[in-house]
Amino acid sequence: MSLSRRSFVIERLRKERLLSLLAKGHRLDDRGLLDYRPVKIETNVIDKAEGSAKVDLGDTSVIAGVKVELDRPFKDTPDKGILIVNTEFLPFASPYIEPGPPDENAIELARVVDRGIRESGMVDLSKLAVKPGEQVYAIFADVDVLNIDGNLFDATSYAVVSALATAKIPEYEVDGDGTVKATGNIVQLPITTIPISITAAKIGDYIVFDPTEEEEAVIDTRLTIVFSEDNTLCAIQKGEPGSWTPDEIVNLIGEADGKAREIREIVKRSISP
Amino acid sequence: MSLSRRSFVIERLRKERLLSLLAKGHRLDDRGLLDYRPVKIETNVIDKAEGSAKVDLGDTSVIAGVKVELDRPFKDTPDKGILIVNTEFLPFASPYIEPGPPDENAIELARVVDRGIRESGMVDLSKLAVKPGEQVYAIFADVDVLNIDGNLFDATSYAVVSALATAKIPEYEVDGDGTVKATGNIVQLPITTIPISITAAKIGDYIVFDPTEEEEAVIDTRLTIVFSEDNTLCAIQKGEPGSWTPDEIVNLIGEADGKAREIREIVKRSISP
Amino acid sequence: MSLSRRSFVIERLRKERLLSLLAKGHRLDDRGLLDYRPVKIETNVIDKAEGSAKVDLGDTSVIAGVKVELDRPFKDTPDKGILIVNTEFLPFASPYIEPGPPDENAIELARVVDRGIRESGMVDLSKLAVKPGEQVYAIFADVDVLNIDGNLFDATSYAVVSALATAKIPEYEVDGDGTVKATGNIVQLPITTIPISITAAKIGDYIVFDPTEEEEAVIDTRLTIVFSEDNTLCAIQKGEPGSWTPDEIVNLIGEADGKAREIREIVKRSISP
Amino acid sequence: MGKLVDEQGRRVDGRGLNEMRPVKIEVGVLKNADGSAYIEHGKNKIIVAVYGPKEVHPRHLALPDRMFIRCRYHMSPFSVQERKSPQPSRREIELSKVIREALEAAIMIEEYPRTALDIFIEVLESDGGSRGASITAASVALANAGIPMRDMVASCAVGKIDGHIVLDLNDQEDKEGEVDLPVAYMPNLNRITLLQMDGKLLHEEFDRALDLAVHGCEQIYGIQRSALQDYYFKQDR
Amino acid sequence: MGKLVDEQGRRVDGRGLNEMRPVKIEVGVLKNADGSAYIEHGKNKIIVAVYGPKEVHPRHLALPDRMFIRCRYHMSPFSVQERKSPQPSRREIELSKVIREALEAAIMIEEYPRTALDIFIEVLESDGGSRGASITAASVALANAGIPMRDMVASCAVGKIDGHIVLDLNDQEDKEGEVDLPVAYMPNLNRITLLQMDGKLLHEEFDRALDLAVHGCEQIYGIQRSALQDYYFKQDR
Amino acid sequence: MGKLVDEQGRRVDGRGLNEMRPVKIEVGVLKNADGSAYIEHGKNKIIVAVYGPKEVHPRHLALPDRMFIRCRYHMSPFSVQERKSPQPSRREIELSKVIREALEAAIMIEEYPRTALDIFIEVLESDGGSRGASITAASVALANAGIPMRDMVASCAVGKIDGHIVLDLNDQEDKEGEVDLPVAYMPNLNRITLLQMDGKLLHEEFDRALDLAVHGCEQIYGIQRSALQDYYFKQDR
Repeated sequence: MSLSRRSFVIERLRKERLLSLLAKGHRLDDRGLLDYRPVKIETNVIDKAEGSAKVDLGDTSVIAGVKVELDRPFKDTPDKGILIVNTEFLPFASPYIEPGPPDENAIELARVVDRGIRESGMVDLSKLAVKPGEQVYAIFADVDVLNIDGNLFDATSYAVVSALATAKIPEYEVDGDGTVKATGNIVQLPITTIPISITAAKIGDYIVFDPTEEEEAVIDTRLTIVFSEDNTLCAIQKGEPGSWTPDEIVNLIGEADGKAREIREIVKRSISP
Repeated sequence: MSLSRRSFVIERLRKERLLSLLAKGHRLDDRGLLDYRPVKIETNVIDKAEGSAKVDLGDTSVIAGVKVELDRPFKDTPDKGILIVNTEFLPFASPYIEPGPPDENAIELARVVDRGIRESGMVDLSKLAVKPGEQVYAIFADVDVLNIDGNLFDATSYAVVSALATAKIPEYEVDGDGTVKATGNIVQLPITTIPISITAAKIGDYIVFDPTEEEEAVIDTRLTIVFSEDNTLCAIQKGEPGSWTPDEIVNLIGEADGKAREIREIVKRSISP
Repeated sequence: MSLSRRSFVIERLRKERLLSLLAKGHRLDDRGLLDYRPVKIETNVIDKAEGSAKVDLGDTSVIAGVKVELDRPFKDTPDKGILIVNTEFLPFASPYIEPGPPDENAIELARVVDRGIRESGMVDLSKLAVKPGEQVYAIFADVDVLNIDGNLFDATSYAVVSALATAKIPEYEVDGDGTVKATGNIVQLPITTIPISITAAKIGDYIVFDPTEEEEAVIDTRLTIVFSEDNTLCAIQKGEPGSWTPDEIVNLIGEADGKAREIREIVKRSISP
Repeated sequence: MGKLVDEQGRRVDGRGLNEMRPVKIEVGVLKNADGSAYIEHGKNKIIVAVYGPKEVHPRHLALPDRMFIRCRYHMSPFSVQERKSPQPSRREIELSKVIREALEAAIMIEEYPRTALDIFIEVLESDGGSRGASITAASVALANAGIPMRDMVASCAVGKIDGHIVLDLNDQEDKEGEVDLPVAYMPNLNRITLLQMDGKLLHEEFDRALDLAVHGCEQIYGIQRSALQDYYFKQDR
Repeated sequence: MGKLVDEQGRRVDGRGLNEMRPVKIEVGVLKNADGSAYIEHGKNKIIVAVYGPKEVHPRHLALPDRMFIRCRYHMSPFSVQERKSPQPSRREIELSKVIREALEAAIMIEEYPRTALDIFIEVLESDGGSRGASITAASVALANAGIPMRDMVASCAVGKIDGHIVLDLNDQEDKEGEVDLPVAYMPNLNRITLLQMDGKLLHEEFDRALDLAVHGCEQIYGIQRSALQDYYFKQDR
Repeated sequence: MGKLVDEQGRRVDGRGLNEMRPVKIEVGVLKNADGSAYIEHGKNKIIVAVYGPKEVHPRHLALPDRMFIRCRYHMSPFSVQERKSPQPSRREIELSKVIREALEAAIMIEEYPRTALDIFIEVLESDGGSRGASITAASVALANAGIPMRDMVASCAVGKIDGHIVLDLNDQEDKEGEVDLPVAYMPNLNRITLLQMDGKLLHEEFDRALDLAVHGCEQIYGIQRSALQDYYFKQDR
């Protein structure tokens, strides 16, 4: 599925209106420039998935499901489990979606969400090699984008993080004779941290957090930053044509860090048993 | 290959003409409403296939070829052979065919024909596990649709049934040390019954059997019923928009059962050695 | 990638102009009818490839890279290595290229170049079965077409021949216990001959060698002949609609043989260490 | 293979032979779609959304005398026991076709010539009878989108397990039972718009099964109506 | 590898060196196509059908000064020893191109500008020389469709086996022999429209082989003419 | 894992922490393209070619207020240690997007409404930092094609290896190091047009790294200018 383009005249009028609002410190939905929309997270929504979470970020709605299989490890990481993030824009998620395989937007989304989680070390993949070199856990985190109203990066990241953090997987052990078998126990994934993605957008000279679809249609540029719990940045992705000064970026990261701490509390509350 | 659409004005005129004929108990080709066109079956037409049959149902013409290989069984049926039906609308079969992979019509055709044969138990797949869990017969029944003049479901079903019933396959056995090898004998497939597909269509208030292409272009709805030899129905598929009352269906099945017995005699005669 | 079509009016005017030149024994670039453009070959241009060569034939420019892996042999040649030639028209090679997988032109190009090399016996594949039936060398010769100005068959053939002739591959041996391992030595491929491809085109009644893009746009027909070093022809491919008399072909092969000997000297000089 | 029906006529999940699993329908669950519905039928969890009537792209697909209806039935990778590839399978392509035909029978397609209507079905979690639940929910989503219809289409399956004709097969019954017979039905018009069967039935068994299916669809129709009433009257919009 | 030619110059199927396999052509075998032909050449069984001249879709492919010719050479899954995937292979794509070019040389493409012609070739059973048999049959199908042509195109292969130049290789000779050299030829115009070769030939051998191929094509031409005459005169239509 | 930085602050290839690999740019290397450049940055060998401004096909993709820019970043099968399939990978699709966005920021797209511009990047040999080298060369190719730009875009990466923030990672450092942080920068406008990161950095480390990247880009800019001057003035055209 891919996103097609929209009307340009309407975009231009909307941008003017938005800029005049921003000049007064307002947004179209009355939020402050650095406010997030309400974040609503429901976990364990799909019984057949080992982990799952539905995230509503305003009217943006995504659902992540985690499936776990045993598989051969990748050649270059024989002693690590496998984590694969895949996203699909469901065709009903927006009137602007075109049929077909994931386009560059869906692929970028999946890869950026994957990097934030992978680089934070959230899931300790080195603990997921059941029989190193031969059988490891392969974790598929599939995301269905249900309704698009902007800021898919953050909503998708929160959904995958929540689904992984609440997943329950079968435990395996290696027999004396080297065969892999289920112990019958159900265990949690080895989770070490809760990474939080924060996305900002620049419209004219204004910077806003958590842009809606209406805002994204007119933004100049975007920056997504993922924060780990140990005071580090673990992934960044600039998006859209448009540019940032180095100073803007340095300042923005400071602001975003604070916001990440707020959101992390919401996520943690939602995933606690 | 897929079928594209045709002229609507012509369809409407044709439907009016057809309805006035049906009111008098006639069809465009002078058949009675419940008559089939001549069924012509030739078997063993392709030397390189283990089984083959060409079926002409009026001007509808299809050819089925059966190839047999050894393969690993499906995970959930380790002690059964594999049967796969695949259909291709050859691009010359009709002026309305568009290039490309099998479309929904070709896929539905293959799946409905497959279901009728599979559910009837025609081929006893439990006898086709050469070495259960490891090596089983995989039977590919590929169908080329050569010329389209309506009622592909029945023509295709008769062709696959005839090709399977007359197929000759190499016999395999398992050695003392567990290796699978050919005995050198050529044997028949384990055939238990001859399922017969009957297709009816409703045009206005009239029900006809074995619709031609001209009739299919204007029918309201269609029903394909597959009968096994033991007085059972083994598959049904309603097709096309349009609808049936429950009573219509119950009555139709009675009529179709009689017709199936007639056609089964024709098929049996064609496949007897 | 595929080539799209060009303007017809311009083609017709160009053909008239070209024919009047040919009548005087000239071509658009001042060559004689049977002259080749300068052939420039650079080898070992890609460090990460086991062999590589960039060929410029006038403004036609291609680069071939050879990668070597161990792989299972093909079923019907268990005691031979594998050679696969693949060509890609890079999208910048011409303004007339359309995006997508290799089209019939790229596939024909790869297959004709492959046949010339394979049938000449240039690479002795029987010496490339490290462990017959189990592990053999698989040689991938990938060609990027960088800039198209006619006669891709010859340019591509020279590039693949030069890359193969200069490739250095790791040597493997089979242990006492049957495992395949690298000896640490780097060796040459077993090269037995240098096949040379010669391409002629007919425009009206004139025959030219090494046609440019401008000429190819208006030719009637084409003939590519590959010569081995032992006075044999080893591959032929007629191309384009249009036709040859048997006598034209017999005469042409005589002329082309002489030209092949000239070009072979250039290739040999370029690949000598 | 366990026994699917015990001596008391109880099924593996405790239901009687003619008893339906719990069904819950929510209307208008997606913001962007023109109409939508969410259904839980047993463990099936399915979202259906409708876009249209709208312009047809590419234009040559437009039909001069009626609406052009497209339908996609799709299963999420996590909807089944073993992860499913997101590419549409042959089964999904066939079901998209028969579901579209089952719904088209009810839609007044002649009222919107040269327009298109998209019906998107996403199975988030799959249990026995997902095609029926999809049709049931799609019919509600069409109503929510304001598409004029001759009747609602209600759908459920019947089947044969351990020799009994029963209503509404769950996953285990579907896999281990003898016959699956999904039906879609327009209750006010008394018309069947989808009928498929696989497995073996005597004629007399088929007649009973069809009758039971029609009764099941009538129950489903009641649930569809309640869901729409709750949405339009309780929410007062 | 058995010997392909014995001391008496007999080949594995009993033929002499310059002897063709039996060839049988039927005209007008498909109802829907504008023209069609069925050929059995040795064990090759091939249907060719032609649609056209007709409108070009999409329109931008139309050629202002001539007919646009498309050709598909395709092998059925059951046509070969090991089942073939229905997806077109690289070999099928190349053969579609060279066959199209071999036929286009004979078609009066300039008489139908802005139209399209489709030539569809289906190999139901494959033996050595299937491309030649396809061209032979396609030429007859084009005549059956009433497409104006400068000449018939007749085609067969020659080859080298056990050191002998021979006519019309069968499957075994093709696989185990040294050279395969398919030729297509317009007999009245004395012009070659397809020429391919793989394997090694001395110049003198090539000249002899080409000469033998031309004679083979002339025989094929006779069979094409008889088939058309039988169809048009005996059937009196 | 070997140590990537020794006691003297030397890296595996002998460079200092803030030292760039050798960079060589050639302008106008392809005849058919409207503009082109070839770059060797370390062992990266990359050709970039530009076609445009030109008509948009299909037309509905044309933008009424600006140029429509397409970008393809592609790696040759032989460009990496293990042969790469020619089909574009998910990584190549993402890089095509971020590179396009990094360049579009500099192009005066509003000057050519309803036109298209194609930027084709082919990585013939790949080392660490291929996306940066691609952007650097693409910017030169755009200049060579005469596309009006607000500024050049220069690009390189910084990273963290063995705890040190260093400039311009090579292949080994990229694979075995802790952080990769590619940056594209418009030197005259002081603006960042590409920024990606993976790996973990403290805020203070990030600030230093970004600063080092900007300095690296300024060096690259000097090389871009020299290459263009050499081409336009020394070659006198």
